[in-house]
Order: sequence, then structure tokens, then C-alpha cells
Amino acid sequence: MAQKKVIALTGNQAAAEAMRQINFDVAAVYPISPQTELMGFFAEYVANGEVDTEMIAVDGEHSAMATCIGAAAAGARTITASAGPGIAYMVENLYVASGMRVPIVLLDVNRALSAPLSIHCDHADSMLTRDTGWISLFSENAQEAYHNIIMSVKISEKAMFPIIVNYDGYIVSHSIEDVEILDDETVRNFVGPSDIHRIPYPLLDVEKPVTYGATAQPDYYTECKYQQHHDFLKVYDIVREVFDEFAEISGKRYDFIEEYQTEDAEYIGISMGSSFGTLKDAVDRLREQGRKVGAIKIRLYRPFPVKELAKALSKAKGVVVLDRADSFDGIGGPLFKDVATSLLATENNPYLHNFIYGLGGREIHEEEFMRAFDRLERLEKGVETRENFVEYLQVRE
Amino acid sequence: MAKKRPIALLSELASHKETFGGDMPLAPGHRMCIGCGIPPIVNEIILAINEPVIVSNATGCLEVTTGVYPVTAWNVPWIHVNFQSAATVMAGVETAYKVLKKKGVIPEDKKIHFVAFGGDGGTYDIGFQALSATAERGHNVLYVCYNNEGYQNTGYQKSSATPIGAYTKTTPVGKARVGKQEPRKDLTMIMAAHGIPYVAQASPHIFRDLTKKTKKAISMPGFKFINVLEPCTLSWRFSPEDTMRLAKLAVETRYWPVYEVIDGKYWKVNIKPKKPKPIEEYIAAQPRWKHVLKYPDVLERIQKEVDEKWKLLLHLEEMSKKLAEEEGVDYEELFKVPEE
Amino acid sequence: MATATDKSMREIRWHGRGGQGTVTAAKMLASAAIIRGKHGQAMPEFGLERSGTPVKVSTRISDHIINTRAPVEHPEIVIITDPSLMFTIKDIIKSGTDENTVFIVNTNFPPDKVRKILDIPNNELWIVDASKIALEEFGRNIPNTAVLGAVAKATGIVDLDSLKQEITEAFEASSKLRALLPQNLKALERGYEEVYKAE
Amino acid sequence: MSYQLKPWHEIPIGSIVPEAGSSKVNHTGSWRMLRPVLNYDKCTHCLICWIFCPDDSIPVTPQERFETDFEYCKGCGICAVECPYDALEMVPEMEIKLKELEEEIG
Repeated sequence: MAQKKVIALTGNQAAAEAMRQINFDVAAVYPISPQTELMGFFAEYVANGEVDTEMIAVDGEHSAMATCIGAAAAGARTITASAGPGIAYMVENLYVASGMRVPIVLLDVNRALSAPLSIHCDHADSMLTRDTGWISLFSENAQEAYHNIIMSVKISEKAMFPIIVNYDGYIVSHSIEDVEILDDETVRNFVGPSDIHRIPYPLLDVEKPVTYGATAQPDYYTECKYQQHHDFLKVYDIVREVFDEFAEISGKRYDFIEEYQTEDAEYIGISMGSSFGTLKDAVDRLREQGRKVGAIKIRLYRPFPVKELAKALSKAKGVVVLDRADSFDGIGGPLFKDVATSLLATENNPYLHNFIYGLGGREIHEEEFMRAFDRLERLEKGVETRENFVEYLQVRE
Repeated sequence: MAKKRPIALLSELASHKETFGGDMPLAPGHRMCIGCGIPPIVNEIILAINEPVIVSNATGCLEVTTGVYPVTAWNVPWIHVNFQSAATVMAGVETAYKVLKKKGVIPEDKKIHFVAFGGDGGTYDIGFQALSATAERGHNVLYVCYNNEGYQNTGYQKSSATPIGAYTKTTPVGKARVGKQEPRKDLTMIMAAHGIPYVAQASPHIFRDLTKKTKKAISMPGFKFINVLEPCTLSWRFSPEDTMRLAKLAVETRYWPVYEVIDGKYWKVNIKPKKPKPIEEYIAAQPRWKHVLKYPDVLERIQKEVDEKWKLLLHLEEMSKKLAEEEGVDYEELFKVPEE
Repeated sequence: MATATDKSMREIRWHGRGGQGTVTAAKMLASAAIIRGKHGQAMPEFGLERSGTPVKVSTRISDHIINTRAPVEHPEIVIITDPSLMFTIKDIIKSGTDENTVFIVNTNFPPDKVRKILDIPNNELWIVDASKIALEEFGRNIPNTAVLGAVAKATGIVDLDSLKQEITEAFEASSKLRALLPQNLKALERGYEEVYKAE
Repeated sequence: MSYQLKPWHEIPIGSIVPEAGSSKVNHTGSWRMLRPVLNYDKCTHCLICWIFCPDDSIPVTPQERFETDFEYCKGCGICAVECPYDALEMVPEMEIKLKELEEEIG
């Protein structure tokens, strides 16, 4: 077991610490709040020679991802980070990275999208990445962000897919909390050393010239995409494997989802990211009132934990999905649709409701989540009615 | 039978071909148009480099016709990400090389060169931001623009490299407007203004010049840029056999001066046609453009642009010589290719 | 204020101005508690601040893991690091407080004036002239370390030694701040000594 | 197209092409309408045609040029235009094909 110590860190500091310990080969950086500070911390490590990383201050997020693809295809261990509009700007290249099957770590310090402009947290940016073929992990706090980044390197390289680690802008990125840090050697042994042959076709192996990014005509495009689809489904096992390996060095065992008081719960709330702690507090308060409620957090967002979620919801009467982004489509938030789809494979048919909350950094209190449970229960019991699956939890009338 | 007289430089380039299993760097079987000028540019450049080369490519003619799944024409490691990123992708590869050398993953004595190719659309327009930034950061990359003065891969739309009066699908010739209204952007000058170690203009027809410029470029650390005119048989609408003839005529009419710039401050015009051919001859050979012969005002604008640019270049050359003298620098020595 | 589910929870809210180190002080308070094995959290509420705009920070300290990420609504302790805020954002400062809320104010005003401005006739009130201390010790109005000393004395949430340790580590880690460490340790101590409880 | 279409599980991951120069399976000679016919008596093996050939269809050694590779030659005619010794002539492919046919039939 590793040496561990507890120190006070912000989410961005914890992420920078993970980056330092991993000692990435290449980091492409471009400033955008609330991610900027992270790369500032990391730049200090570079400036002080505490890492070997070559940091490239590129001209924008589109170039950041293009640079990462070049570096990763060359054979280097590569990372970049962004937020909100920056993620939107790099989306074209996210598809290129996953199609080329290059391992890259992208930190998404979650931020809302314009307009109106907001530098604050919601998950709209991450929802742009959900169909890009990247693995995606959500972090509740700085501790999980730190752990997720360390695990992400290994997951990404084993799966040969790029990976996104999400943590909430400001709420996690700029808040200080107690974080348990592993020692450098343990982390470095866990991720393994740099080597271009970590990937099957490194560009830098000039003796074996390969072509990356060919054009595929209709006779091949489908086969290329089917292979990507097939291999992405293998990611579940790889993530589980890495979670297990990580438990051995850290003593912390993670799963695709985290269940809280769901054993006998009739009504279950589902959220991702930093609001889950608040949701757990809401559950505690309702439990004090004798209500049978529980909560589930989605940690592995892509590929979506369909089976695990269906099992966890198999006894529920009602489920309220708490989305930190809207889809503006009359059906519900992105997470709501994921949850609803997961339930297609289950015997029971719980009542589903969807609330949008926390947009553009709107703070969320346990009382508001308690209200979401109340509404769910009354809808399920037929005491109240609704016009849509989706409602806003916090809006001034 | 005629006596065997191989040109020494071509003989030397031909011997380098063995590195690629006897083929050119760009193997046959690619789907370029009949008579395309791009493959000779690529081959002249890569054959001029006697060490391993990794290539990145912007989306465009060269890219869509050479790496068509499941086969590739490339005999060197090659990567294409998208339209605007050829420079920055290569920056990523080059940085990976640098850091992995530092970490001992790549042997210290392993020398690799990094070349990016983009058309004028991917270089002058959509890729300009990434190009400029990569130049500013000084990555050890040679960027080559094969400039066919328009978006040929999408069927000939105007780019900022398209000259005044030229027909394109987005600048047609009509009653109200005669082709493109604005003069072409001078990207070579803009790149020189970056103050990077080496910037040049070249023509594939003058292979001595282009291969020499390539050798010069790769001998200097940092970002280098070569702008190569590439007459496009398809969109300029001349017969495929005339590609190199037009590449030559562009230089002879001073429409495409071939010159080089060191550190953004020492300029040298490499070829000075003693009796420059009239621009009309060059224009008349291109159905995309020859309608301007009927419009004296447009023709005059074209000639004026060509003459003024030529004069400016000569002045810059003179000024450079004086500057070198003042600084005690050997002007001629600056442009020589160091021994390998 | 201890919450419904965690009796050991201490909830603090800071009001200051951008550029005066309020966010840093709030983080240092949480860090100092973490050094002593407690759980801590400090969450700034960021607007599009530039220097001078009002800043609000929540700090929580507990024996147990802190779940909530909501800002502190009902603070047990309110710390005001810039006295002018008492006039400009009194409603924000007072929101969620009651007669049991403890106020710690950086000001050179006498207590009765502060009570009157904030309309807190019976609350526990501590006063420290932290700006004066800062100006005397290092010539700039960055009162955060002196305020931290006052908080340690007034609340007992953290001990002075933990704060000293935290400040030392934080300042030594920064090439920019290293030279100012002795002055700031002095300010911390003076804040602790000079803060007084109003009648 | 002269390659076998492979099933999805036999293609390298990431749509990467690991066989350099594999485009040689495409015999682009089928595009040709005109054929460069070389007059060996005039050819000096200067190699100018080779450097300008867009389709790598002129086999050379550092000293010598050989017969055009008609598997790939698209018949652009650049070699004929650029040859300083007029050693190449572009002849319609159909004429040659017809002549060959006549010779075969007799």
C-alpha cells in the first residue's frame, strides 16, 4: 500500500498535483476560466523543472486538441484541459481523436455555454462530448478529480480511447478541501513509464511508416465505425479492471455508479458531479422524516453504465433525474434520456421525472433537492400532474 | 543512341529513392488528377532531405487522394487531422519527439525532420491562425504550402490566394463583376514578418531551387515556411501536360518571384528574368483567368501588382545587402546550404 | 451552525473585497483545520471579479466528511474583512443570520457604531483593526493574516499554531510571497492579541 | 479497385494504414488516354521526366531511365513537354491498342 497524506487543495490544485505525479510528456494549454488556474499551477512545476513535460501554449482549443492528437499519435503521453466554450471549440477534433484511437486525457472543468455568457458551472459543455466516442468520468470533489486523472491515463491507454475527466467549475475547481494524496512513486509505478510503444502504431517509429487519418469511402467507413463501436463496449471491463487495480494502491474502491441509501428506497434521485453530496444530505433529511429515498451518482458517464443503473433502480417506484444541462428538445435533459434508456432493459417500470438545476453556476441547496423528491412522489402517487417529463427546479416565476 | 548524361542533382535525388523501397516518397497508385503538380512538389522536397521525415497534411487534394483507406501512397509516417491543423499537429509530433528524446525514450542521435503540407485554403485561410501560432512558438517544423490559388478539392472556390479577376465558383464572371475583386494576399511576406529563420517562395519547375531551399530550410532550427506555386490543371483549366510549363511561366513573367528571406530581414531574389515575359502570356494560358484580357482595367491592376511587388522585392534585396554590410555579415554566405 | 445531519459542522461566511486576500484567508482557515485532521471546505463565490468588488466565501469545518456543496446560508460566524462593506452590502452580510451569529469585523470603528450599522444589538461581536496591523507590518492593506489571528482567538475553530504552520507553508511555497513570511506571521499574532470582544 | 474488402475485425484500429506505399494496388494506368512513347535514341537519361512525373511511373536508377511503368502512368504528358531532347511523343492509347489487336489477329 502506498504512502498517503491528507492536504488541503482546490480541485485545480489537486488536478495539477496528479499531472505532476504522472509527469505527462506533452501538455497543450489555452486559457479559459475556470480551467486557466490549473495550467497556471502546472506551469509552475514545468518552470521549476519538477516535471519533464513539454507545455505548448497553443492558439486556441481547436489547436490544443490537434496538437494533442499529433503528440499522442507520435507516441507521447498527452493531456489538455478546457471548459465550456473551449470544449465546444474543440469538438471537431474530439471525434478525430477517438476515431484515430489515440490515448489523450482531457480535463473538462465544467462550465456553461453562451449565450448569455457564463463562466460558471453546469454540464452543457460535457454534454457536447457525450457522442464523441470519448470515455467520460465525472468527479464529485477534488479527491475524485485527483483519483480519476490518475486512473484515466491507464484506462485510456488500455482501451486505446481518449478520456475526459470532468469536475465542476469553481464549485470544485476553486474550492479548497481535504484531499488524500498518494506518493509520487506509487502513482508513477501505477501509470508506468513513457514509451512510444505503449500504442500500436507510433508515428515516431520512422522505420515503420504508418498513415494516420486516411480518408475512408463508403466501402470502409462503416467497418471503421463498427470497430470503434465494438471496442468502446469493451471499455466497461477495462474501467472495472483499472478501478480494481487502483483500489489496491489507494484503498479506495470505485464503481461505475455510487449508490446511497438505495437498498430499500422507493424514490431515487440521480445526479452527477459536485451536487451529489448535497443530494445525499437531502436524502438524510428525508430519511429523518421516515421517507424511503435514496440517491445514485453516475461516475462513468461514457460508456453509460446501463446495466448497473438498471439493477440499482430495479426496486424503485419513482426516479427523479437531476440534469445540470438542458437539451431544449421537449424530451428532457441529456442524463434523463440516458437513464430512461437504461430502464428499457428492466422488469420494473418506475415513474420517471426530470429536473434541470444548477445552470450557469446557480447554487443548489438540499431543500431544493428535497422538493424534487416531493414532486416526484406526488406525481407518482397521482396527487399532482405534469405537462412535461422535464421541469426546472430553480426558476423565479 | 544518345550519350547518358544524368543531371547530377537528379542522380543524387534518385539514389535517395532507395530509402523508400525504390519508389518515390509518394508511391504510385494515388488518385491525384492527371498532370497534378502536387506530387512533384512533395517528392522534390522529401527527396532533398536525407534523414527520416514525418509529414502532416491539411485536408485538401493531397490528403484525400493519397491516404484512401485501406491503402496509402505515403512512404513516410504521415498524419492528417483536419483542414486547419497541419501546422499545429506537426507541432505536437515535434514536441513529442523533443520530450521523448529528453526522457531517453528516443535515442539522442536519432534525427527526424518534420514537414507539414497544406494547400492555400488550409494555409492562407482556415489554417492561418494555427500556422502563425506554430511559427511564433518556433517549433522545428518546415511548413510547405502547395498554392494552387483556390479551393480545388471542393471544385474551385476563391481563397485569399486567388488573384484579381480570376474566375472561381464563388467569384464568377458576370455583368456586374469580373471574377475576384481583390488582389491575392501575400502570405510569404506575412510569414517573413514573423521573423522566423527561413521563408521562401519557389516553383516546382525549378527543382534545383526548390530542393536547395528545402536543404537550407531543414539546416536551420525553428519554424520554416516555403510557398510553392502549384498550377492546377483541373481548375485553371489548362491541359495536363502544361503544369510545369505554367510553373515556369509564372516565374518568367515575375508573377511568382522566387526568393528567400532569412530571419525576416535578409532578402534574396533567386531568379531575375532578364527579359520578363508579358503577364498576358501567363494569363492567356489559363482559361480560368484569360477573360481579363478583354478588360484592360483589370489587366492593368494585375500588371501593376506584379510590377510593384517585383520592385519592392528588389529594394528589399538591396536593403538587405546594405544591412548585412553594416552588420559585418557576409550576405552571400547567409543563403548558402551548409555541408551535410 | 451544526447541520441537521452533522452536529460537529462549523459554518463560516466571509465578506471582503477582491484583492484583499479574503479568499486566501478562507482557504487558509480550512487548510489549518485539515492540518489538524479535520475535514474542511472553502468555497469562494466567483463573479466576474476584479480588484475591489465584493467577494463572498463559505468555509466549513467538520469532524466528518462534508457532503454539501451549497454556499453557507445560515452562518454561525460572519467575518467582514473590509469595513466599508457594512454600508454597501449590509443585507447580503446579514442574510441568514440571527441573534446567535458571531460577527468578526476588521474596523477601527468602536463597537457601538458597528452594532448600530449592522443592526446587531445583542450578537457576539469581535473587533480587530487588521488593516492597521497590515499597514504597520508590511505597508499594504491586505488584512487577511491579521484577521485569521483574530478568528483563531474569537472562535477557537483552529489554534494559532495550525495557522502559523499553514501560513508558513503557503508563503514558503511561493517565490513571490516568501520574503513576506515574517511580517505576516507577526500580523497573525497581532491579530490574535489585538482582537477584542465588544461589550 | 484491386484490393479485397476486409471485415471490420481485420482492419487495424483507428483506421490507420500500416502498410507504407500500399496504394500500388491501384493501377491508375487505366486512366490513360495518351501514352508517352519513348525514343531511346534521343533519350539522354537526364532524369528530368522522372522528377516531374506526378505518378512515379518512370523507373530510374541514378544513371538510367527505363520504359514507363504503364501500370500507373496516367498519360498526362508532362514528361513529353519537359523533355529537353524531344525523346517522348504522346500517342493516343486507342491507336496503340488497336494496332496491338490487329497484330494479334493478324
